[in-house]
Amino acid sequence: MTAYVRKQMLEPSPPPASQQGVIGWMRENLFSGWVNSILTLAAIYVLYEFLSLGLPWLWHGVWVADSHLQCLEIIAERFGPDASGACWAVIRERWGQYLFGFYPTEEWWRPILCFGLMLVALVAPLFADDSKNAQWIIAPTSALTLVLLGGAGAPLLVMGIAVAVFVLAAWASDRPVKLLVLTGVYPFVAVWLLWGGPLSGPVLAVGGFVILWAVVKLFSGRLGVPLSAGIGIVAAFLWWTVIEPRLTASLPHDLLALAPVESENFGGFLLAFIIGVSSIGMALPLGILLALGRRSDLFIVNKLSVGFIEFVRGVPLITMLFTASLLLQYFLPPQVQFETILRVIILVTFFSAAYIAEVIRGGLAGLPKGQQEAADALGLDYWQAQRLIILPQALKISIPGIVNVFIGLFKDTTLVSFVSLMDPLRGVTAIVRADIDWKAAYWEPYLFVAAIFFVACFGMSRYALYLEARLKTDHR
Amino acid sequence: MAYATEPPKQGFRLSQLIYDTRYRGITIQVVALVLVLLALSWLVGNLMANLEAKGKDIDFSFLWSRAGYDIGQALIPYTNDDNHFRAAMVGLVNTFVVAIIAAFFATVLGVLIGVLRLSKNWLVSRLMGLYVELFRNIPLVLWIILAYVIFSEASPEPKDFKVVDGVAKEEMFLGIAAVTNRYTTMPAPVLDRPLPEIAGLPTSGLAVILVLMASFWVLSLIRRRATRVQEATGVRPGTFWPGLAVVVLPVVALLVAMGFHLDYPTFKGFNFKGGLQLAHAFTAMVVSLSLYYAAVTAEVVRGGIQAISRGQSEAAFALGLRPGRTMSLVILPQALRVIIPPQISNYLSLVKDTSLGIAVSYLDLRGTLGGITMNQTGRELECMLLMMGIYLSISLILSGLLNFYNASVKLKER
Amino acid sequence: MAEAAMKISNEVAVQITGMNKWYGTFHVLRDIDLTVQRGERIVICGPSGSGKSTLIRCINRLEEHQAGKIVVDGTELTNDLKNIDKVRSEVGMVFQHFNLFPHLTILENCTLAPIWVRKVPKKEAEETAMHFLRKVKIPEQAHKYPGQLSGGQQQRVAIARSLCMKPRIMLFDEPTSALDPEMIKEVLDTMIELAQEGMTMLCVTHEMGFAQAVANRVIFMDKGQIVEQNEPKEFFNNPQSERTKLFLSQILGH
Amino acid sequence: MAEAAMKISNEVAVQITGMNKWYGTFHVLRDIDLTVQRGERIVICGPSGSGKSTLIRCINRLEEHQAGKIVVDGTELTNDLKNIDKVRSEVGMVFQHFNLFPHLTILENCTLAPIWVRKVPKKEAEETAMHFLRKVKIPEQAHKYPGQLSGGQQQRVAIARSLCMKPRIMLFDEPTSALDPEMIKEVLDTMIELAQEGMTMLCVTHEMGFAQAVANRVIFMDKGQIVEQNEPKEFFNNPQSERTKLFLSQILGH
Amino acid sequence: GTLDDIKARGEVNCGSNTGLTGFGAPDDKGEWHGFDVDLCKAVAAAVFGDQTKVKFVPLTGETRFTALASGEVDLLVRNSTWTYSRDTDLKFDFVAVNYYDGQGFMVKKDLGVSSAKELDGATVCIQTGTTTELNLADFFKANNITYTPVNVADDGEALRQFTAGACDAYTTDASGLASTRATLPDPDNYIILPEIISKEPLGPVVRHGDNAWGDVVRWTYFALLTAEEKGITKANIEEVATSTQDPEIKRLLGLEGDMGKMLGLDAGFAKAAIAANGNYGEIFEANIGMSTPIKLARGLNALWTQGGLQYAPPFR
Ligand SMILES: Nc1ncnc2c1ncn2[C@@H]1O[C@H](COP(=O)(O)OP(=O)(O)OP(=O)(O)O)[C@@H](O)[C@H]1O
Ligand SMILES: Nc1ncnc2c1ncn2[C@@H]1O[C@H](COP(=O)(O)OP(=O)(O)OP(=O)(O)O)[C@@H](O)[C@H]1O
Ligand SMILES: [Mg+2]
Ligand SMILES: [Mg+2]
Repeated sequence: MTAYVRKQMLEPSPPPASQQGVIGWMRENLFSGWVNSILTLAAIYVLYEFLSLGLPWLWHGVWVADSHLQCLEIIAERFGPDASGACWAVIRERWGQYLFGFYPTEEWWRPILCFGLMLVALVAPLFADDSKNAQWIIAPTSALTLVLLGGAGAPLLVMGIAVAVFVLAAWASDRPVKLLVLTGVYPFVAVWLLWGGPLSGPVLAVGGFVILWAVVKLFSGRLGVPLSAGIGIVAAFLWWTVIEPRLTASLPHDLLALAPVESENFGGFLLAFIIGVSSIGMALPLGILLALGRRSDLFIVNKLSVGFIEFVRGVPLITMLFTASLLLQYFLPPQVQFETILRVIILVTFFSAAYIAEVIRGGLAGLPKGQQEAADALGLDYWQAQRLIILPQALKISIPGIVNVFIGLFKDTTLVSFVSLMDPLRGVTAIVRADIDWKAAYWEPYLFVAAIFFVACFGMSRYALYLEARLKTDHR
Repeated sequence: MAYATEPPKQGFRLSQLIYDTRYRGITIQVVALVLVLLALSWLVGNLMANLEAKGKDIDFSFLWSRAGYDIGQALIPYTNDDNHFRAAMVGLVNTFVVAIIAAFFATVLGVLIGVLRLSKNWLVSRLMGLYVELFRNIPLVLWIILAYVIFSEASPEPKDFKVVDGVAKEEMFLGIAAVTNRYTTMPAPVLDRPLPEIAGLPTSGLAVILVLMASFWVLSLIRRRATRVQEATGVRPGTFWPGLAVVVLPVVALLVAMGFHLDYPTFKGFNFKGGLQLAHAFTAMVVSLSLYYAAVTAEVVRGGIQAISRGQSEAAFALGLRPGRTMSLVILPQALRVIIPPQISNYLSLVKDTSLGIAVSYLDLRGTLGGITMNQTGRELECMLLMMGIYLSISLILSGLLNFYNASVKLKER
Repeated sequence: MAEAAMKISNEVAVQITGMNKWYGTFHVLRDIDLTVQRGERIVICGPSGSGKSTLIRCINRLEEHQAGKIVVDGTELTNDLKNIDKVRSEVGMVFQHFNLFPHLTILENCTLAPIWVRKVPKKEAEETAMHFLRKVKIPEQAHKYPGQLSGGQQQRVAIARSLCMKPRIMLFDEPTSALDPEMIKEVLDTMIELAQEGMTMLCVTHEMGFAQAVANRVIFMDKGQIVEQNEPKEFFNNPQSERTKLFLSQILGH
Repeated sequence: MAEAAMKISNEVAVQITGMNKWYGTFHVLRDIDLTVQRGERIVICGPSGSGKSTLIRCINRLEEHQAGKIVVDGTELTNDLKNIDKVRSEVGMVFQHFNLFPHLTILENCTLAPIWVRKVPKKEAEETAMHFLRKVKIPEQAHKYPGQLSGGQQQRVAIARSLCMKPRIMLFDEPTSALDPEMIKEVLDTMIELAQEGMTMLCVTHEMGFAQAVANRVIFMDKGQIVEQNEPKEFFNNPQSERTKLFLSQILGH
Repeated sequence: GTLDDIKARGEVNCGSNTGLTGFGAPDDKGEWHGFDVDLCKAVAAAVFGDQTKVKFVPLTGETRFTALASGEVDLLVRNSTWTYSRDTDLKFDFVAVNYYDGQGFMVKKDLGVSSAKELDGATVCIQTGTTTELNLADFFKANNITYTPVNVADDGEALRQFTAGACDAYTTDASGLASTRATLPDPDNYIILPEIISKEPLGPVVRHGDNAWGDVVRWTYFALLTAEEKGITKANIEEVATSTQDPEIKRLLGLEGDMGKMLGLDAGFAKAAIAANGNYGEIFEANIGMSTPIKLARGLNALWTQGGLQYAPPFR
């Protein structure tokens, strides 16, 4: 055995030629071994087939025409009689309906502002401790919203208010938690913006929640949270059903009023977003309760939660929607009537609550048992422990899952067309095609809608992935 | 007062209902139960009042009256003289047929795509990634409608397959199948000497299934014997060819005995005659559900394989195991534990999503019981209840399976 | 260490009589009788699974006992939630795995319970918290999150967190067994300091040095029973029961 | 330990000449020349990223080399699958993270490869397995699952599993670096015993005590090259190269 | 009753077709137009004096009756056939027949078929949840020939299928066939077969048992008919109102007696209804008549005075 000492350190040398450059890359990644080579060739063939089918059609697309027939004429004229091509003119003519349904054109700025504010309002819960990304969201959102608002011809006053809100948000974004106030009032502002009417409507509606909060605050010390919450809900209900209508009646109707917009004018992606966002928003508290119920060792509470969750998850959404639109009326007193869209939102809320409950249950299960024990040992009661210790952590773990539920739900909003709402996929398309001019436009609307769905869902799922990755490394 | 020698015994106080851990749980539960019951009774009360006001009742006897409508795709004997119950059953069978076929293709495709997505081939893995993202991020209904439109808009008419002067405008696929804008035609399995039907049951099909089950039982015997031989001598006798023979031969024999042959579609007159003609609603459902759930399955498969750390296969290689054996003895048994539970949930969603057949008027359970029957009889409550009940039973059975599986494969840990 | 500094009063802090506990049919604690005077420092040791943790978890009702009586600071632990709340706010507990709240800063960890349970104004709670953080020698970490601290620091925060509730009795369940050797000392030092100030302590630990230094009494448990208890010196040098001898030979031989 | 018991024959077990390996364009192993005699026990050390793992993984072709020659036990490693199989069944390997198969019992872990690769009857395989499990001192765990064992026990099972294939050469890649201190010893004891029986071993480790006790040769690698090799005594007491000195001062100073 | 609910609510909920050109469909502004739709507007005008106080709920063949039964809509005006079982078993009231129709078949000319009886073995597109489905089954059974149904959800989809060649024949009410055919780019390539295989009296539907509301709809409709009979049009109604001497017209327009009160409406209810979109004939001509792309002749739907079946009881 020999001792050995290297005298001269070797410098790294480049790999053999066969491993370098484009050729090396291709050998490594495309043609390593005959199986891979065959796969590569097959993939190229498939790609070629798809592109040769689709590309000319896209390439021959016509953007300006008055009817589908005219489209066909233009294509025949430009590319020869046998050429086929897309007639994007239908989208150009009708994009407004795909986005907003029959929402009055001059009021488009309202949903736009609503959407911009929503993103800002979401910053606080989603990026609570990540001010850099919060700013990244707020800046482009504000800019884009303002541009769109200008494009939609929003009144100057509105532009001013929007600018003020965004500046405020940007200022607060170093500690996004500060924006939670915005998150809290957003739902009411959104309802007011979208449906219109006097400002007193949402303000008075908030009153109910304030009462609920006050009652819980007052009595929870003596009666425990569930009981005081029950009393609070009754009180709030009284407010909404008895006091609020009287107050509304006594207030002037045009106090800071926006032109009212009827629900049946809502359509397209606006409708999809309203249903998706409000259902998820309302499903969150319900889902939390269900998840806690499912983990509870109180027999009846547990079984009720499990029963509800399993029932909802076992039945197709479409039957729930049918129930919402056709049968709900049977279960309500005859004088109570509310709009299909509201009913759909309620049923979809139940639906998503069940799924969210399962996601949150996963989050709760991911917490070490010690957290609950430590809270107990410090003398926190059950609801304090849940609110201060358990849920903040469990919810954080659950956000990616919740985003995924939202994506699923957002896609499922297309099903509301089966209960006669104007969803972007079938509802609006049916209306567009009821127009004799566009009767023959089959592909373009579908592709257009598909593209928007893809962009939105893909973006959101990437966001969920990013969150998941961040949570994983987030040992801190 | 003079007798107070021992501390006063505490009687039951009302406040104990809230402050005593023993009673508090009960209090909460009773309150919850009462609230739920109140809500339920309110709903049921409203229902009764509403039904009363409308002069309706809840009555399931409509199920036994004549349906009167036709169903294009009926796999169990059905005519419009049969009752609504039978129509519902036809729908249920249609639901299952689509679900099972789609689940089969989704599984096969999904596994393939999931594995290819992990391929070292850059192009292939990118393509598969694109496929998965494309399908997952666009609503399923849209895929169903698109598939339907493609079938009916982008395919040739049947008469294009007519041979004129030795040439046809369109060629049939391998000469036996064709997609036309009316239907998809393919060879149909036909039995010349089928077994007699008993009580409306397709006995011939059942016989085939029974024989298959018996064959698989024999196969498992062969495998067990092989394992015994291997344990004794170390060498495992080949099981592939005998196994194949055992599985294939009896079924083939039975089919031959029943006079099985394929009936090929041929073009006669203006249309294809013979063979199977599948309606577009059906093919569109199968195709889109298969492709969509293939994407979902692929993600599950990829996750499952990736969850088994590279160390496992390296350890197996280091022990001298070949890649094939490594897969079957080390990776798959572990990956399956990760894959199967979410996959069962996927199957569950798939079954539920067959109800989207409404988009193309596919007459599944929702289309018959929850569609035409509901509409013709005006029994919307009853039909909805039945439909929910059926879907719920399916889902409970599947999740029962899931729990059973989870319990049986749980890894033992400290 | 000045033994004189640690004085024991005659007041009873914890009184356990005839206490029994079962997990299902498994009898974990059998006929436990134990009286702890105010100011006493008791170390509990024994083989794994002997019920040490269960015993001290019963004292603040993290576990429910099924027979016998536990009186803490004059309050009997029954099913009455008010009593339980009272006891828990009198008794601090430190766990093996610290169980700090990872989503709150150190300071927030320490002020949470005073604010929500004791209803102390935030400002005051923070002052108290800083006081105790200074005491455990990590005031400068107050605005960090638990994940940014070492194990030893985390355990000291856990102790400070308990102290902020101004407990009259402290329970420790193997406070050092999840720590790297170099960190054990910092935590033990903190505990010793606490002992010197006269805090009533029940401590499950196998750190025999600690037991010898500060304990008034060492309790040896096995199979859910108290097998032997004695002053530390006597206990270590002159164990009476066979089991104790065996146990001591094992842990000291290590 | 009896140095005499470990004899080195003149047979060559592993012969590596002019071996080079790249990851993409990154040159991990540069001109490696190494001859291992049968019965030799070689310890490989070096800073992180220096290519130690890659080197021993090349020896049983878990990684492919791109230039040079590796001959193991007379079989050259080429793309020929038969050769690779042959080499792999002669060479055992123990990983840092054990890589036991969690779905199989300890016994099944140990019999899997003998049954399927060596075609040994099950009974015989189980006897062999029990033999080696006894040797690593955990026969009583045979019917448990890996998840139920401690880290040290798992690593010993991993060693036993390799031994069941009756390899002529054993490779170890940092076998103790994922273990708690108290468990390191049990694993090292097992390895020392193995060394004493004359097994040819290549071991990547930073346990310098182990190197001094059993190694014939210590190899120091840096930047993908063998910088220095020597007998352990010489290597530790009298390192030649600057780099070695620096490295040793770091790990021994620890 | 329903009428009170409607008054309290401030608008009539009308169940309409999801989109059948000429009968009921929204335009690109979301305004609803069509033969059926105008009847609804007339009812709204009768109740509120304002034809815009109406909300249209688009309903498919499958959902329409459930929607009506559950109270979702007050009135269904969506070419629904009056049948025995719908009237009795489904518990609805068909208050009138605003369109006399019959089920027919449309085929492509090059199929070479001239009678429905030659459709043996044909594939037939059909909307689910309609009476046509049942008639079709009966017709083929009676003639001892076979067919394959292709079920579709609505008219638009049926048209797409049919033109794409997915079915040999499309069957629905003859009026629907005509309207559909009219919108095709090449209507001449399609023929409507001569057989009318059923009677399809189409009319507005309300729930059973609420006769007050039923009467409102019924007499609004009759008011439109009477107006045509008496030559009252949207254009001349004001003038007629001031100049007329005909006592029935006076009663109709609320100038005499209190007919409105008997229904629970204003005296001028009929006037408002007629003023909304004109009389029956005007509505017909404006939406589906010969001057529109749909080009339907009055046929059976002419007034009884002109050899048709439309006949309004007297306003007295
Ligand atoms: N929740 C439980 N359900 C059932 N058995 C339990 C439970 N918790 C603990 N045990 C059992 O009770 C016995 C006593 O547990 P305990 O944790 O008190 O022991 P210990 O003395 O603290 O042991 P260690 O030194 O390992 O912490 C053990 O046998 C344990 O397995
Ligand atoms: N699959 C791979 N692809 C690209 N680079 C790799 C790969 N595996 C290892 N490397 C790189 O090769 C170099 C040598 O890796 P190797 O694992 O052999 O080092 P090591 O000496 O074992 O280090 P350690 O002590 O950290 O285990 C490292 O810089 C590593 O980053
Ligand atoms: Mg313990
Ligand atoms: Mg390494």
